[in-house]
Amino acid sequence: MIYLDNILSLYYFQSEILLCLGVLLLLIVSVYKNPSIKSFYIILSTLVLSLLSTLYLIFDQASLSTGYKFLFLESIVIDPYSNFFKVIFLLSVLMVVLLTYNNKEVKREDWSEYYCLILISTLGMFLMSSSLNLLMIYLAIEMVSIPSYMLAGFNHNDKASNEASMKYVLYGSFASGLMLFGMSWIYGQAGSIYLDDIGVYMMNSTQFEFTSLISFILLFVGFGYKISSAPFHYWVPDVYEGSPTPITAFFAVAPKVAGFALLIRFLYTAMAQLNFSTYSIEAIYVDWNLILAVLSAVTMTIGNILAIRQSNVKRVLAYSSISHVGFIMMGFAVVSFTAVTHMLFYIVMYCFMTLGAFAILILFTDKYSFSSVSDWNGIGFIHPIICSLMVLNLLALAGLPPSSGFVAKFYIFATIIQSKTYYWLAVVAILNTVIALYYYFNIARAMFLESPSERTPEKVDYITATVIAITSIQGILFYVYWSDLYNLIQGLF
Amino acid sequence: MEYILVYICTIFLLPLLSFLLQLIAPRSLSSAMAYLSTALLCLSSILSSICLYAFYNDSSWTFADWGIYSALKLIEIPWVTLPDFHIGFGMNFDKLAVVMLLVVSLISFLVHLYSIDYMRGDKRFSRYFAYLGLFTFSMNGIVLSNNLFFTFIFWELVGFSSFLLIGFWYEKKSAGNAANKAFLVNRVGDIGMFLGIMLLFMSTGTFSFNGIQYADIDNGIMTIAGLLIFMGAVGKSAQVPLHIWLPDAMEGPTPVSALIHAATMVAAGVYLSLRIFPFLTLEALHVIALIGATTAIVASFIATSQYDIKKILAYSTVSQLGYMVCSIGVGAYFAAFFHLITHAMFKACLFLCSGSVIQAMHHSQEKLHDHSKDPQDIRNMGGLRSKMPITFFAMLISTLSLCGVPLFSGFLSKDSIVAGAISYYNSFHGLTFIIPLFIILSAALTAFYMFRLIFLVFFGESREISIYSHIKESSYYITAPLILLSLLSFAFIFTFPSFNPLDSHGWFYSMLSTVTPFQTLGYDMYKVESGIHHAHTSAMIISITVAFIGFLLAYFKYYLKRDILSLSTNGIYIKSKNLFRNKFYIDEAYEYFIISPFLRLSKIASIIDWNYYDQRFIDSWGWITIKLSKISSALDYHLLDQFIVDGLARLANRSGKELQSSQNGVLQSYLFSGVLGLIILLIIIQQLG
Amino acid sequence: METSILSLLIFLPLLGVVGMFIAYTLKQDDIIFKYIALLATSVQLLLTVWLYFNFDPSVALSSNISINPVKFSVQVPWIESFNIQYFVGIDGLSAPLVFLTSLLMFICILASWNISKHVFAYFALFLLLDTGMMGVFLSLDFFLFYIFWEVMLLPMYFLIGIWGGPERKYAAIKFFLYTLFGSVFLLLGMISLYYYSGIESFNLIALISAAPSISGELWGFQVKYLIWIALFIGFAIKVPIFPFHTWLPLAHVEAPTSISVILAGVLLKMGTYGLLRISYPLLPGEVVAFAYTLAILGVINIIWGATNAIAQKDLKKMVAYSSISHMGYVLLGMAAVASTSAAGSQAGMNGAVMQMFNHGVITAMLFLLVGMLYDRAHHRWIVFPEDYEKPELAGKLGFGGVSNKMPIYSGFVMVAFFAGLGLPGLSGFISEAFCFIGRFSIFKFLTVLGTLGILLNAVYFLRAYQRIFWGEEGASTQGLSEISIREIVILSPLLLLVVALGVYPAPLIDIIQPAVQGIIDTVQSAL
Amino acid sequence: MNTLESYMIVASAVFCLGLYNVMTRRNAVAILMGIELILNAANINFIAFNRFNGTGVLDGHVMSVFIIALAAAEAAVALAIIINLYRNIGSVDVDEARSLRG
Repeated sequence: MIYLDNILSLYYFQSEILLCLGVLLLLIVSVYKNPSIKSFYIILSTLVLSLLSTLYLIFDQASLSTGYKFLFLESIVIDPYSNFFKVIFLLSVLMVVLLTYNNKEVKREDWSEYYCLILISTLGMFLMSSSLNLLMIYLAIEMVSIPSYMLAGFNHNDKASNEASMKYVLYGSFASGLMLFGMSWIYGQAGSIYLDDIGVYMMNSTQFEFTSLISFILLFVGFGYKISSAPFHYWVPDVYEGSPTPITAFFAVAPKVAGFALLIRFLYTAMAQLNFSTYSIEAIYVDWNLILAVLSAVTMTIGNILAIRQSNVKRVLAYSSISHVGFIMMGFAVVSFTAVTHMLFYIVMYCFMTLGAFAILILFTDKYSFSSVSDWNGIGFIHPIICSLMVLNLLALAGLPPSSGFVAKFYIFATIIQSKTYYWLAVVAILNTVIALYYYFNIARAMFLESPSERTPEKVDYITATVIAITSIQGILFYVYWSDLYNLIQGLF
Repeated sequence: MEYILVYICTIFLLPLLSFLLQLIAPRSLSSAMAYLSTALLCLSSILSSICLYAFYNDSSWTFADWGIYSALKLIEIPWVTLPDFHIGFGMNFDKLAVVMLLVVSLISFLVHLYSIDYMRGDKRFSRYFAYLGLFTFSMNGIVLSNNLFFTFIFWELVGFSSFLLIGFWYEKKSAGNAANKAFLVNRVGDIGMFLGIMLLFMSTGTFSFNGIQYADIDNGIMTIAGLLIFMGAVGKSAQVPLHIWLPDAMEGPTPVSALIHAATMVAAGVYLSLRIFPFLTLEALHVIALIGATTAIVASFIATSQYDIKKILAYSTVSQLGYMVCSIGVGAYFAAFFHLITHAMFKACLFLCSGSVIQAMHHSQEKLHDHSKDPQDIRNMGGLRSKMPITFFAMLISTLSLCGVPLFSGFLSKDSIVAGAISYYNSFHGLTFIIPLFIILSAALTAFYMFRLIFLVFFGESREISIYSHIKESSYYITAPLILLSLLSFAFIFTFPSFNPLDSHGWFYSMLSTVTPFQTLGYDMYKVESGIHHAHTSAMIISITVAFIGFLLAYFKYYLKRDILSLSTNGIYIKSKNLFRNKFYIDEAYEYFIISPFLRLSKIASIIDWNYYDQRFIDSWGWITIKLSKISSALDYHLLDQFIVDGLARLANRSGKELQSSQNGVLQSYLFSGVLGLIILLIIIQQLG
Repeated sequence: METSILSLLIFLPLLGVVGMFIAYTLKQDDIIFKYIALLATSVQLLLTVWLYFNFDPSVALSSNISINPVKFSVQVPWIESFNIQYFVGIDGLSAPLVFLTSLLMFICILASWNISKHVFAYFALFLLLDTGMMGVFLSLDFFLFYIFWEVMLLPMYFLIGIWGGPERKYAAIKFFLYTLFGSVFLLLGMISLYYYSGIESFNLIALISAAPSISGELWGFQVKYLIWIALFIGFAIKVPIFPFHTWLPLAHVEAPTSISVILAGVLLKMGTYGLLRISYPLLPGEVVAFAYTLAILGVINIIWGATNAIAQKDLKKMVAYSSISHMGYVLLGMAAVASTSAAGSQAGMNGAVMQMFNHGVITAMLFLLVGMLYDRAHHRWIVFPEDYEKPELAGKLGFGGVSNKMPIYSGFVMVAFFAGLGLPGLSGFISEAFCFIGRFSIFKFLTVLGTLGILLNAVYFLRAYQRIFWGEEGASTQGLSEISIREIVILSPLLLLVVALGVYPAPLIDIIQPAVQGIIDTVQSAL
Repeated sequence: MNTLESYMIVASAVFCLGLYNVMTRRNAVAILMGIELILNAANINFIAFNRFNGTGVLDGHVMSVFIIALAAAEAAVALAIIINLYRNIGSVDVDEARSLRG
């Protein structure tokens, strides 16, 4: 364990600093006459640079004895876990940025501030993945949320977008308020805002305390709203539908993942006692695994059942993202390192397949202004290759071979069954898989089985095509061979 | 004597050869092919007579010291070989088989010959001969097979070829129906037979006749198994209650009826019973005797009131088969087999005669271009004696033989059966008197309806002058078999060198007796035999007298046209006549009680399966679950796993609607339900934690 | 060759797909796709024939032998972290089905030669399907097995959904959901085996020895029993066993001819194959405990399938129900494994495996024939209903007297029908008889019930034959023309198989017997 | 009178008021104010806990300072959005804004 003071910390804080620089540059650029292309290149280079620096840090750490750096008086940790998430954030944000290049929903003249906001929330996610005390957690969450509110309402004059942002901001700040109240109580009991102190306090608190339960629940409201788990998922569909599609893609992936990063860290440091020498869990406080098991069942079921009745594809994907959150949360039912590994694996796959689906959705929304499923009729034989890739992504989302989604689901099921408890959760989950298939394949049906409506095939630009290719091909890639990725994730802690 | 072996295989395979040749032959060669297969069958019948001769000459009445016989027994082609389960096709070449073989190939040959002319000009000429070949082949298979499994296989094949031949003129709907009926009714019997075979196999571990015969099995099982296998015989030999298919089977060409439905295939049932006779128990034999006797009497009653010439012969066949079965039942084993052979000859002859008559009628109608009259209805005939003498004499001879008139083959076999029945009564007394009663009564009836036929067809003056005028004798292809077969219906063919073939010195009896174990499960054959000896004279007298009575009745009623005792006005007489004409309403009963209910059932089943089970059932479950899900939304998902996919989908869809209302776009309600969820969560955890 | 042939068998169709894709990008003419597909399948067929001659049936994979057991088998680690292997092998149980698959694929490619709609997609999906089926029959690693098992769903969905009949969309999604519902249970069972068996491996051979030692309870049941149930549901839906059968008639009727052929000929067999390959050796105790239920289900399948078939007006639907009924025989035979008499169990099990093969051939023939009739008459009503959706055909009469118009065709149909109703001398009989004999040795009464099926099968086949091929010529018969040379070429190998195996089944039995014996020994060790 | 309990009671009271406000008011700005109340309840708690059973460290105070700052930021964004909403639908009643649903 290496504790660093503020100055020394800056070295390990370099990727975040790069992001900050990017933000500043973008702000500066925004005063120029037409900043669009410039700002695009700026954010691109910023992301790439900070990705490089993160990778550099990873390998640098690997050379050092231990992977843990505690920066800024233990409020932030730089460890393989957080670095891993940072890479995910950067990659997915990169994808989103590339997707917006040829997209008309976000006007070119607004690019500078748009990218600015995205960068800020990326920075927030970085902090979410690596913060160690309640203050930092709160700051990080807000840092992600506030730009998201603005992004949701990015098209000022679009009613839907505006309404979405209104709902988002009110719901979000309400949730964070509740979370803060919970935090205050936890602080009151533990007398400290540091997660490990809280953990220690929890360990010593002998009898089951209702207050600590309440405060945990209140705290969970904040996290739950970020990862959009039931019963705090209500904002998701409206916001996703309202906001511009690339931003929806962004919401669907990055903040959720950040939320999970934070939740996992919080639960495993403050709410459970680990033993890193034997890689085992000593104790769990306030039975959060049970709570989350119930919540995951509810979440995935609500998400799936509601998705069936949707006609708007964006909404379908929104609900499907909710149900996927439910699936990921299955991992919380079992408290073990394998469980975490499998959750992270699922999260990675989820990012890729959701991005893939959204990429294609963005493409078609842009070219043919699709909204409802019936618009997709017969598109399959106009863009055969892209639509086959879409089918691949749908398979992945439904969790069937041949796709990476199946592997992810397989691991989650494996987690449950390995624990030899919570079989009911497994049963609920498999039934949900069946339901899910139905609405995913509504889209496939529309694409290939319905009679084609006459359309003039549009040209697909190269950037979008590349993104689609990258995000979709992994569906096969990680299906054929995923061993190394698995080992990498296993090595994180 | 090794050549015997070669001969047997040749006899066995020649019909198959003819079948294959006919299949591949081009249409242009069809007539030549017909001659060819006739020649093949001729060859095989010659060979089989040589085999028979070899047996006959064999001084020691058994082949025990005769290497070739055991050699033949040893031939077994392995067919299916599992570690503990083995089936092979072996030949059971004993005297029973060789005699049967001769009968089959001889009659088959004659029918081939006959058909060349009879079927000339039919558009499926070569197909017809192919089917005949297939039939003969599988019949030989039944005769030769040494185990029950292969017997069953050929059994089914025989049924199949008979199906093909009955439905040969399938443009007629009636033909198609008859074919299906025959196949299905036979299937019913075959199921029983198959079950019996399985039962025997499970209790003895073998399929072969010898193996089963010498295995010691519990009497009860043996009875059941025996009766089950006999069910097969009931099906094939058209015994009550499965006799319904045989009269309809007359839809096929007449030579086919002669070959399959009079001489050989229907006799296969009897042959099978003879084969399994050694291990039939006493109880089984009682049942068999009863069934046989009932069949004999019922069929002959029906025959008295039919007008279709072939139907009459068909019912007489049924009743004669009843005779044979009954005589097996009463233990007169050899009598049964003997009657099988004699019956094969004269009944084939009768059918071929009827065929020649029908053809004559048909041709004359052709000339007149009027097809209003049914050429098979005896009411349209009459006085044909002078027009077609050969046919008449052949028919007369075989009729006499059928009625059991002395000097004709029928006399020997029939009266030995009667004797057997009587001796059976003597040994068991009590209710068993109905067996001889039925037998004798049906003997009288036989004489009656046969002479009714003769008088109506050949005597008196014709009722259809126009048709009558164009009638003429058939060609030699047709008459030659008639002559030969009628010769074979004379007694002396069977009786040289020693007079009565049925006493223990008669060649026939001794020939068979060597292959029959005298000590069967049920019977002491010595007892039966001696009983027959004693009953012999009385049986002779009785059968002759009853036959004569029957003849007299027919003579008065149909030749002199006298209304004896003014019967025709008698109410009971009329009623019973209707009953007989409608065949005791058996077909109707089947139709009413079994077939139509089942078809209705199957319709209902299909509706249940699709409209209800697949579509409704699921709906209802979906509906129920919506109600449940309203009660508690979080915890009833376990129920889902009882559901079928549709149900899942519908359910999901419905509850989607329910939940959708919560997503009503009002922010307040979102916040509120968030907090509500929080509280619910707390409560749940309070319960669980 | 020795080591690569199985992988070649599996991935050859994929190569074909790749080739097609290249041709597609080169904007080639449609015909080229057909030829590529034909090439791939014919090479595959040749390979299987080669396999048949160089194949040593004496080793049974099921018997408890070393991990790398037989000729041709390949075992390489795939995902070390989860101990998943690429493990393929062939034994007497899978060999006939592999042969059947490649033969039927070849035939179906020929049969679907006049496809004109989206040719590339059709044949590509078809070959993908081929890969899936081959994989299922050849893989000896449960994970691998499951993956191939699921891979088949997708092509099937599109093949039914795009090229199917009027109800095709409903049929496709129904088939998909139904089978998925089954296979998720399969997934649960698979993972449970992995963890409960204690060896943390999917290797089926290794599991044979490990799985029986599974202990533990869940919801008051033996875990082993629950695993069996889960696997059973998964396989039962494919077979399909009675309560799960309703997807079959719909899918078969809506699917295009060659798809129905594959569905009925191969896919149904995968259910029973899965039971024999996985459930039987791994959970012998449960098999014995479950045998009676299996027998009952078998009888229900036979009777229910046949009873429904009798009522059908649509010939294809009738054939579909008939295959439900025929799969019942397989279940009968499989139930006989618990029989105490050695002869009985052997007869039953061998009969079951034979029936899998024979029914594959026969039903393929039936569906092909129905398809040919449909191509000519554009309907396939046995009895023509008044309420027929096509108005221009309404009121018209149905078939009748077809055998005058198409003698060769009706000859084929007669053979197929009589093979279907189990006529001796044709392949159907011997396997059905064996199933009965085997089952009779243990469940007397149920067998007596089951024999009713012999009669019922005869009833609907004969009725259909009489109505369509006999009698006076119906209105629909007028336009019919005799089948072409191509169609005869398609049919004759199947006909040959039916007759040859009916007359002398030994070649088939000698292959399957040792493998089946292995299974029997494993299961009966739990008796 | 100067005990932790009293402060906690006050905080809880404020929290409940805020909650009630958020639940009941239709006016977006009012809802925002309710949220502010909740945040302030949290602030009170932090200060009180820090004062009574805190160690020497001023975590609670720091926390509350940050909360105040962020609340301001959040309010700014929220108000901007609400104004925009008013410009679009001519009202700040959240029930008016229900075009996204289902």
